[in-house]
Amino acid sequence: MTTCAKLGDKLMSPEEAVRRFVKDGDMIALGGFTVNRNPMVIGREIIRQGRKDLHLVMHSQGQAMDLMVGAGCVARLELAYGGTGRFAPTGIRFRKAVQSGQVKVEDYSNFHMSLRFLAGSLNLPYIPCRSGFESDVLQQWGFGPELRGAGKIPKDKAIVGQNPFAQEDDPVVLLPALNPDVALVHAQYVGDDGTVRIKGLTFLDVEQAKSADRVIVTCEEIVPAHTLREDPDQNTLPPFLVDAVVHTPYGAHPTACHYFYDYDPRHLNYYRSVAGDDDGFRRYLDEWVLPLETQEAYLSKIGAADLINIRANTKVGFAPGLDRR
Amino acid sequence: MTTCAKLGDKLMSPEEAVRRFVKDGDMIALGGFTVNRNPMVIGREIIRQGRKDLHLVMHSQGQAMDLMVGAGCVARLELAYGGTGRFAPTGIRFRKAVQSGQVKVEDYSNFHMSLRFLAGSLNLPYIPCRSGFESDVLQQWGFGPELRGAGKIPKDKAIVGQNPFAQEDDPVVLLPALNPDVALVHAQYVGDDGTVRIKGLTFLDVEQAKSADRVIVTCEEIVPAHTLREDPDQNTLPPFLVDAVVHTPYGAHPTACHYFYDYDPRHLNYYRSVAGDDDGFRRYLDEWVLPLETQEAYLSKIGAADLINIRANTKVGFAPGLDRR
Amino acid sequence: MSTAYTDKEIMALAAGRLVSNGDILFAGTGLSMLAATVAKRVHAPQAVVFFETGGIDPNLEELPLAVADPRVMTGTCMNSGLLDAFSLLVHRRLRTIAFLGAAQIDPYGNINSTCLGDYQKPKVRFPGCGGACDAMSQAFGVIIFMQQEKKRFVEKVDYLSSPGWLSGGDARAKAGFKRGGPFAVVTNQGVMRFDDKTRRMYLHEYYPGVSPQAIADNCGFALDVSRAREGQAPSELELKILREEVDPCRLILGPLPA
Amino acid sequence: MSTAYTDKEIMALAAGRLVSNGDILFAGTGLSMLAATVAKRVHAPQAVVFFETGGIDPNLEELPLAVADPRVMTGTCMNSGLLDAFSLLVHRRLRTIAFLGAAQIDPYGNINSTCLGDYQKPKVRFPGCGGACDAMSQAFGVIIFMQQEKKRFVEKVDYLSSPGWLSGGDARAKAGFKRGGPFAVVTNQGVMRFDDKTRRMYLHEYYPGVSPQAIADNCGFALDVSRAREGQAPSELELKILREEVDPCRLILGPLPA
Repeated sequence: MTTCAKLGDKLMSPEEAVRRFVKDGDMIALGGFTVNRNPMVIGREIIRQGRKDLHLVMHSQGQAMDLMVGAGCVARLELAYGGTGRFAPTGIRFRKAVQSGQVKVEDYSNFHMSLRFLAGSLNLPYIPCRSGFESDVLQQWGFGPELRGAGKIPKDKAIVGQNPFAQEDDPVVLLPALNPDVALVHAQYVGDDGTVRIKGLTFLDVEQAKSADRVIVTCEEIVPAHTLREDPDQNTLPPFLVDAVVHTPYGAHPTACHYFYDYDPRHLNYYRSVAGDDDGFRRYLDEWVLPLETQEAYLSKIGAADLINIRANTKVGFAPGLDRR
Repeated sequence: MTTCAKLGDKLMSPEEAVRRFVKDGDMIALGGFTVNRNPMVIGREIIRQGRKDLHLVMHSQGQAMDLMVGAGCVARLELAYGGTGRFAPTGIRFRKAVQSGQVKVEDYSNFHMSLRFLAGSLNLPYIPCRSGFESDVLQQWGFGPELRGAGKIPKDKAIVGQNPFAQEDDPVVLLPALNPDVALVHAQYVGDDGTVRIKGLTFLDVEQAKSADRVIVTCEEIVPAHTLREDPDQNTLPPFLVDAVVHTPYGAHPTACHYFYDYDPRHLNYYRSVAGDDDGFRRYLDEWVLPLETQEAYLSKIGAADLINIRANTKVGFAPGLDRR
Repeated sequence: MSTAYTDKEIMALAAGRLVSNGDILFAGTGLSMLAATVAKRVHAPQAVVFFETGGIDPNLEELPLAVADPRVMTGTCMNSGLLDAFSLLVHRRLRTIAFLGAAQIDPYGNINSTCLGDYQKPKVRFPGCGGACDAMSQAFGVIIFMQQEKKRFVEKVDYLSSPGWLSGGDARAKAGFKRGGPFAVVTNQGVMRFDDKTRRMYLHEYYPGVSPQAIADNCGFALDVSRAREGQAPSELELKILREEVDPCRLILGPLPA
Repeated sequence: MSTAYTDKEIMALAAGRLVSNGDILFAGTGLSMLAATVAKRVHAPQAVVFFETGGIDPNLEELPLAVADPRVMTGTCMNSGLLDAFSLLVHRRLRTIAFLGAAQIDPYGNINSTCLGDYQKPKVRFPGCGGACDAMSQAFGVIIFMQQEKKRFVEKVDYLSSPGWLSGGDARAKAGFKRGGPFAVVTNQGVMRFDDKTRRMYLHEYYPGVSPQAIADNCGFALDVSRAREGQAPSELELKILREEVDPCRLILGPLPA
């Protein structure tokens, strides 16, 4: 573990980050997208610490969401898409949990969720748009009246109103802002002052972090701040928005982290092969999550061959020629 | 003039860009901010071509706005701030034009204008916020009923409404989106495929460009596209949003362009010393704008000594030790 | 005689042919990625592919398996994020064409990618609408991929994830949409379009060797086949580019034809 | 005895003293830049300065003359844009303190930076509210710089650019504001604060050698001076840092004291 005077007590282990900043019942924004930059280390730690009744909010999430849902940490989700593309077009445990009624889901579109986080990040109470008129996304509400209007869940999922600036009929969809309790972000770099730099697509991580009450950032590397400040155009979040910095190489595995490693097709295929079965999934947790209390232990179990196999080519950012079948 | 096959007929002179893309009466979004990256070349060309009745929209603009207002090209402005900081805390010709009634002004705040362009860039019809309740910014309307509700001017400047998601009284300020006819952007780099890269602060140039019907980009350098595509995280606009690319070194002079040159205190002070007087301003136009039909001619008149004096240090991006009194 | 080809191959190519040079293509995973890429390489070199994750115009030397695949971030003209991607999708001045897939479709092109059965207690849950609802709402136009099956072409979708022409006629404009809507449905047997007036789906084209009646039989609602014509088989060039350049590892195309 | 100092020097220092370590400072041009910078160098090293243009925590080795000066873009932890800057200003969890100037102020801290006379046909036009309206609306707290003059401290501002405590009492909360408001007015003669209940301005501190009555005489409305105490003169260290490190060229400070 690197020690960084300027980071001070913001630098911590996954165990400390979850213990201090994630509570039962919290609304948690998951960064990344399907097979990329999932906050896997914090996700697994949340499972190990047995957090319950979580409310996940995201646009399109895959592996971290599926694992936490499968482990029974999650009671509610708001999302647009749950899956990992070709590896699991519908999240495996997500599907089972929804079908069995184990979780409540509120569906939105990706633009809807992006706008809701944007609104939260700018302290706008809500935001209008023109996506989804007369769709079931607006008309079917997954959260019943027992949930709506309490805590961070607004009384309405969405409202169809009128553009007050129009001189004729002009319907608009109004969406409530999101201000989650915690945002989880996995980044390539954090400076030893807390500055965050994400390389490749940022997805919606910036807006998610800004909209949240607390932010936990896991990262591949902690680097001298001056190396990030030499080109501040490329930085993503300022230090004072970050509550916890956790140094976790391969912290998004088995999802990808641009310029560091590709997604791990072998592990994702393995997960798909076992996770559909309740016992299989339980064995996955028993083997890959519960006993591996440190990222070092997790990576040792993954093994050097696998880690080298997915290592990113430093010029193109992924692993060219990786066997992805 | 560089020739670039992939840019094709998008690459053009300032004369052609204004002739083809700026019409009398157009609503024009000015990029940059007070003393930085003002679209000066296009501004001067608009004056030379005698465009009239323009409607300028911006957050905080300085030199380009002041020059166009002074030259009589502008009938209406929507803005939050008009000036160049210490060089002219209130824009010199802007002040005179407002006081004499030569232009109509609609005042907003910087956050208001930023949100209005943001809404335009995301095709949202309007956007709510919480800035300015009971201020004259909302209550005093500069555009009278003869202007409102026609063309791109909405019937209301702003509307105070209620957050429909709140369970108690929760006022919100609703602001109409902006979708100008043209956005003017000055950038450091354009790739020979049309990709735009702005270095340093981007201000609101991206949202302004995305919200506009047409986009004119002037740039310091046209560079091989592959050099920009090697680090696409740093790029600012994709080629297909750009209608005209104009290669104009020192194109923001006398305002600054990060990593290329600082603002020019000598020229800005000179401008202040002459522009307050109607004859003085007319002489400024006669000397610095009307006869100098090319950027080459303009730069020759500025002179090498001045250009070298303000040249940016390549590591810090401005001219350290520049005499800025 | 023509070369043998698979369902997926002809679907990718049939959809690709609908692209015009200069279109701005919003591609999802799977077939849509193939269609966009092959169109760009065959006849629409100025078309630009972008992904809702924010990758714009990647070189696509290797095929992405998800819209968040790192392969959509390399050689791009710009790496951004979801809001930037959606700002392009919904841009008033761009001809954005989206490729989408779905589990169910109705006669007016409304699609379901959310669930079968009741939403509150679904028999089968799918991933959700993702950006499809936004593409159907605000893109310039949409091309939908479907398997030609009765259970997928239904009178009424179990859940309307992404609005097409709604109840037909001018229902879409009345609902508040300013443009767009689906203009083609590409299946493993043919290509459907929507009547300009009623906005109801009709068979526009059947692939060589497929009968219009077979398609109607694989459709859960009455399908007008009176305007149908036979489409062209994939050319050797198209197949060559698809197989050798776009998906040489057959990650999405799957097995070669028998 | 203490060193001589100018009005601008004591204003910058008096405002700087109001900063707490760790505050996130929203600085404009001129005095506010000096106040933020000197606070950071004297007693609040963990304070962070940012600008509405998007420059966050620049090294400020040279003094910026405008918020868009390239000097706010160097050595920053992040270069962004207006929307990012405002996302910080209005952030619910950050203690953002803004420094503002104005042409007029009323007893409840409402300020005018737009015009004198009628808005439709102003006698004097100023630049406009810029980001001041947003800072007054949504920052955690605001510090205002004013020249102590009757024509500037007025019963009613000609144009209310940026809302302070409005008509006082709970008017601000009733109008819809969730937090913030001005908490100090720093002039060339002293520092005013606002009553916790009525929200009316009162004299909190007069600089050494200034009489409370002189301040009341330079105020266009009745100013409560009953709670005033004498403030501390600038220390030698403060003046040294301000003069030698913050603005050695006296670009904003202007001439040294006679």
